Amino acid sequence: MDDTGTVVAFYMLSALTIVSALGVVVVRNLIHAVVFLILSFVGVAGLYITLSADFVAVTQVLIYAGAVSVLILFAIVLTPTGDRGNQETFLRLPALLLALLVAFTLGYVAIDTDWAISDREGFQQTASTIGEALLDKYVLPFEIASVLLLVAMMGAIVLVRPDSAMEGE
Amino acid sequence: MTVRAEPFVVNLGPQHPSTHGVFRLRLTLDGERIIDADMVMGYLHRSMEKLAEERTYTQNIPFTDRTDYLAAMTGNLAYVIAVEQLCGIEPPERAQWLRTIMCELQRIASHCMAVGIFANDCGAWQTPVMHMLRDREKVLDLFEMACGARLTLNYMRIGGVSRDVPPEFMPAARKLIKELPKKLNEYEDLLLENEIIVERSRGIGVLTPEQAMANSVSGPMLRASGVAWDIRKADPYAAYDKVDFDIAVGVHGDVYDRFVVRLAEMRQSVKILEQTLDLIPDGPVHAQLPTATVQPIDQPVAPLAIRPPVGEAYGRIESPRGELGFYLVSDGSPAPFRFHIRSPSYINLTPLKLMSVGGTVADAIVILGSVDIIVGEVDR
Amino acid sequence: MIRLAEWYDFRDLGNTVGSLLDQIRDWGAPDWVPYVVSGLIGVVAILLWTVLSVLAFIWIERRVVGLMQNRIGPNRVGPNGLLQPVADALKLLFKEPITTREADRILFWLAPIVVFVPTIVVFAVIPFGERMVLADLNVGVLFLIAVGSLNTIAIFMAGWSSNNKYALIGAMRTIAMLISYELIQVLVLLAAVLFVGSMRLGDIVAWQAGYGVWLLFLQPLGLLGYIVSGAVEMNRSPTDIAEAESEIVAGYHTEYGGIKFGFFYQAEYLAGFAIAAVIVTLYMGGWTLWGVEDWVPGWLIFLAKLYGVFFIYIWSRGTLPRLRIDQLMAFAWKFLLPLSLVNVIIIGGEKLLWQEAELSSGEALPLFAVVNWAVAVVLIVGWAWVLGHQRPERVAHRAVLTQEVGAIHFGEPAPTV
Amino acid sequence: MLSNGLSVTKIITGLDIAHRIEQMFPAAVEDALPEAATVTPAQLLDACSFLRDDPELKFEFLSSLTAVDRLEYFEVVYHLTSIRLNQMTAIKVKTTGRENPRVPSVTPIWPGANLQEREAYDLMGIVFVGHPDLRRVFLWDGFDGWPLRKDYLIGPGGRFPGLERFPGESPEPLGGRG
Repeated sequence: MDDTGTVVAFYMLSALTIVSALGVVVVRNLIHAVVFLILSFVGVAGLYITLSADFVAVTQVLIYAGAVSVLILFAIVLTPTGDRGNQETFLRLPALLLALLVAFTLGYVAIDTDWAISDREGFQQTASTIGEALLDKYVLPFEIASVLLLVAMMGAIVLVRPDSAMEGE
Repeated sequence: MTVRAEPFVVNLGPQHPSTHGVFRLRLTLDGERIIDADMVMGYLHRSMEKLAEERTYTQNIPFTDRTDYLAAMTGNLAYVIAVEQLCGIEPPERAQWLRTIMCELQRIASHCMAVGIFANDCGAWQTPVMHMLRDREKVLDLFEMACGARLTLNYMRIGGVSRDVPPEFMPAARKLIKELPKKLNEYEDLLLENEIIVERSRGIGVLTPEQAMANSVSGPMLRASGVAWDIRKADPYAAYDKVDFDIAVGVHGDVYDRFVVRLAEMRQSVKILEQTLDLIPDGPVHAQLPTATVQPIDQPVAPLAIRPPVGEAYGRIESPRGELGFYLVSDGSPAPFRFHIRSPSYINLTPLKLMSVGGTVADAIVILGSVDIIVGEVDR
Repeated sequence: MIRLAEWYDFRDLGNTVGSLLDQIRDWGAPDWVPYVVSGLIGVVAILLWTVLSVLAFIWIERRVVGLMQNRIGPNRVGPNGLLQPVADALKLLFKEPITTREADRILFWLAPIVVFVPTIVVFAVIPFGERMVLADLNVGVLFLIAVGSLNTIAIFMAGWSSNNKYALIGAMRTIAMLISYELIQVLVLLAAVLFVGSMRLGDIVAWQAGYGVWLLFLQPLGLLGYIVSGAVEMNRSPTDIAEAESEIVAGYHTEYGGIKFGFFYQAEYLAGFAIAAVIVTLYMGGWTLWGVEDWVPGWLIFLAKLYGVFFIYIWSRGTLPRLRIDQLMAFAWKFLLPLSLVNVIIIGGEKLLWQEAELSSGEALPLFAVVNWAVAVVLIVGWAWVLGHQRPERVAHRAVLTQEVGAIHFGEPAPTV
Repeated sequence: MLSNGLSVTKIITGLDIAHRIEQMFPAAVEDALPEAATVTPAQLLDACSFLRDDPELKFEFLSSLTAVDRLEYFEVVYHLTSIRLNQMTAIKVKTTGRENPRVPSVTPIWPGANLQEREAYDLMGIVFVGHPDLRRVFLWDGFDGWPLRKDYLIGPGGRFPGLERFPGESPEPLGGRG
């Protein structure tokens, strides 16, 4: 039963993810595109669940569907020309080519690789395992990523800071 | 580089929960900041000034109920005072005291609404206004006793008041003013120190005294800006020269002070009422009118048919909203040649743009609430 | 500590359902049948409960607020107006579902449905009783936050698709608010999870029952942060900024009518119940009550606590005015955020102390409770003072009384209250 | 001063105020009656600044501004109050004829005239030169006519609207416009 359920769920979620990802590219209305993007994120979260990665799945929903997409919405609404939607651009063909190239590469790698099946048990507590990995084994990359994000945040603040505030202080 | 949102225009009104009627405010916004405010009025314009030119002086009294419909007594009084100035009529003593009583009751009722609705505009979900309506109802009960109506009272007459109050009026009024201070304490406890109201209204919509005077702002708004100007004190009419009361004045000129001044004025009104109920003399309530010039053929002398001499008069009183003035020009005919209402609601709106630009939408609502407009009086 | 009980042990309805499932297994049904049946029972039970509770609380709220506002409230439909919510629901059902011409039709129709889903999904992880939980996830607490964040999207969809300026302002306000307060929520829940050591809601309840102490006594700052951010999330005064009636008419659902509005309305109540349920579970011991749950059904205890917490929100709605959006954001970023951070640090330190110093729970927990309450009081008062709470220009005052006509008192010190 | 020490507003009559204005601007006063002094439109702004700024007058508060249709001409009436000195006066300005009445705007002196002048323009059709935002205020843009003028919607037989005598009163004129 378990296998069938997982397989059915996998195909449904994959279909959802791929269709909504296509929707992001195809639809003209930017807001609709973001809604599709959110749907695609949720689909990916579902895929994580089928992999028993519950922590990652919930984090995916929290960070991507709940926060990142909201920031995108914010950006669209606050941009004066935000309501113009997806326009035709001359970059259409190069983008298509690039996308096909990436898809081909990924597909080739996926098919060509000899995937090993792990024989160890699934994690009972994924959260604590991830936490230990991040703060123990991979603490340096983790810290570097945090510093990078901090720098990016400060850069953004400096960029959007009104000129008057700089003069005033 | 400054990030700016696209300026966009929001219409507050004419149908909007907190424009106090059919008033429309066009706000140009940058995000939530107001960069321009434009008032659009006239949705309730009933052309009263033109209508009044077609009616006799007495027939015009009901119009004055329907300008400021939350303070009909003061509207009546301002008009009859202007006509009395025009004709040189002196109302009898008891009528003067009754006018004082009625005006102060009306002030309490009107300020109840003003403060309650202001709290509503701050977002207090109906609770303060419901409590205040309870006390306003009691005042309206008194009015019903005195003249049979609750809202459009039509109580004042040229040369006095329409009739004396019934004997049960005075005990009822005494009972009311005895319990009012307790209610006022309650309101002050609920609202005055309310952290959110203080935060929402302090430093918002500030008018300096110079700005307030230059913009012809009057009433609690002018007093909130620190100017001790109250026509009851400065130019006493009715019996205000015989009672003791203080002018309540704010010191910051912001929305909070307007609200504080209104609460303090309710207390002063109670103080005035306590004195008037003790001091009111007996006697007639209506002066004999100079009806000699009026001789309708085939009819007995109509006592209220007034034909004032040629001339003009500007009668003004302190209505709950400010200086309510009536400018009348008579050409000797039974109808006013020109009937102009100097309505405080309308003129207090003059500095609205000055006050609200730079604030947020939420501020604009609170500022509009603090002006305490009655659209019937704005549009007339 | 799972009680093996008979099906008629209604102290935990999970027993009844469990017996039923065993019965099904005995009939020889395949494995997935009891699995699906238990899911269906849970879903139906939750839906039924939420709908009934919402209907009841519409009536209760209106009557209670009526009492607070010294008026009667609905009293015409049915005895004491009890059927008023039913009448309201029927009215909403029969109303024409108007879609404005310039609206984005798809999103406009989708939004009420989308707003409904996350609010009701929250209840899947809430333990109503020991065995009465639909899906006791490992990451329950995180799930709560994640699902709560999806609300934002639905509200934005509603506001944007209405093509109405009030709705758009309301949507923008909602997003700005929710993003800020989600942070607070994460931090205060982090402190709770850190101390208990599990993200599973059942474990948190069991922890509180095991030590006989509610987290409310140990983490007052966390409770404060969660109550406030909960109020923000459920859009009730003093934080009903997104649908501020006196400013932007009804915010994001200005253009909605009929049953579409009904969905928003119900979702709002459900969000309220969800917040109350989380507060009860995390901070007030869930379905346990120091042994009383052995005699009284735990789910009744849970519901009583939940309604009690929800009553606080009704009360605040009937009492408080509304904050301005920038003030609410300042409250989040300048006040609650530093406090929650300090809270996390203190709680972390205490957890460490407890483990390293090998204190017994009888020694550690009372000590932590006293320390945390003292710290909370000091921090709240002190931080408010630092932020200028008592600055003269922010203190309430009274009017100056004068007899002198024409004098100008602007800028004088005013008599304080 | 009243007997109990209360003040009353001192009314500065039109004659007095005319005298004061004439001392400063000899040609400014057209006419003076006890009710109000009539100022020439050309020197209205000078006279008003003087009234506002003079330390003995200090009329910084424009109580009321309105227009009256006097059939041959229009007049604009300004009621002024001095809050600090508690006194009051009135001045007027006459337009020449009924066609295209123009009066300088006093908004630079009293910003409070803004809405009141708009109202007078809206209902009486008086153009206030120099007003920052002279638009219709109560009536909609494009409204035909100026409704408070006496000749707006003249009745049959050239009758002006208005009540000339009481109903049933003798038809002989008793004064007034009849």
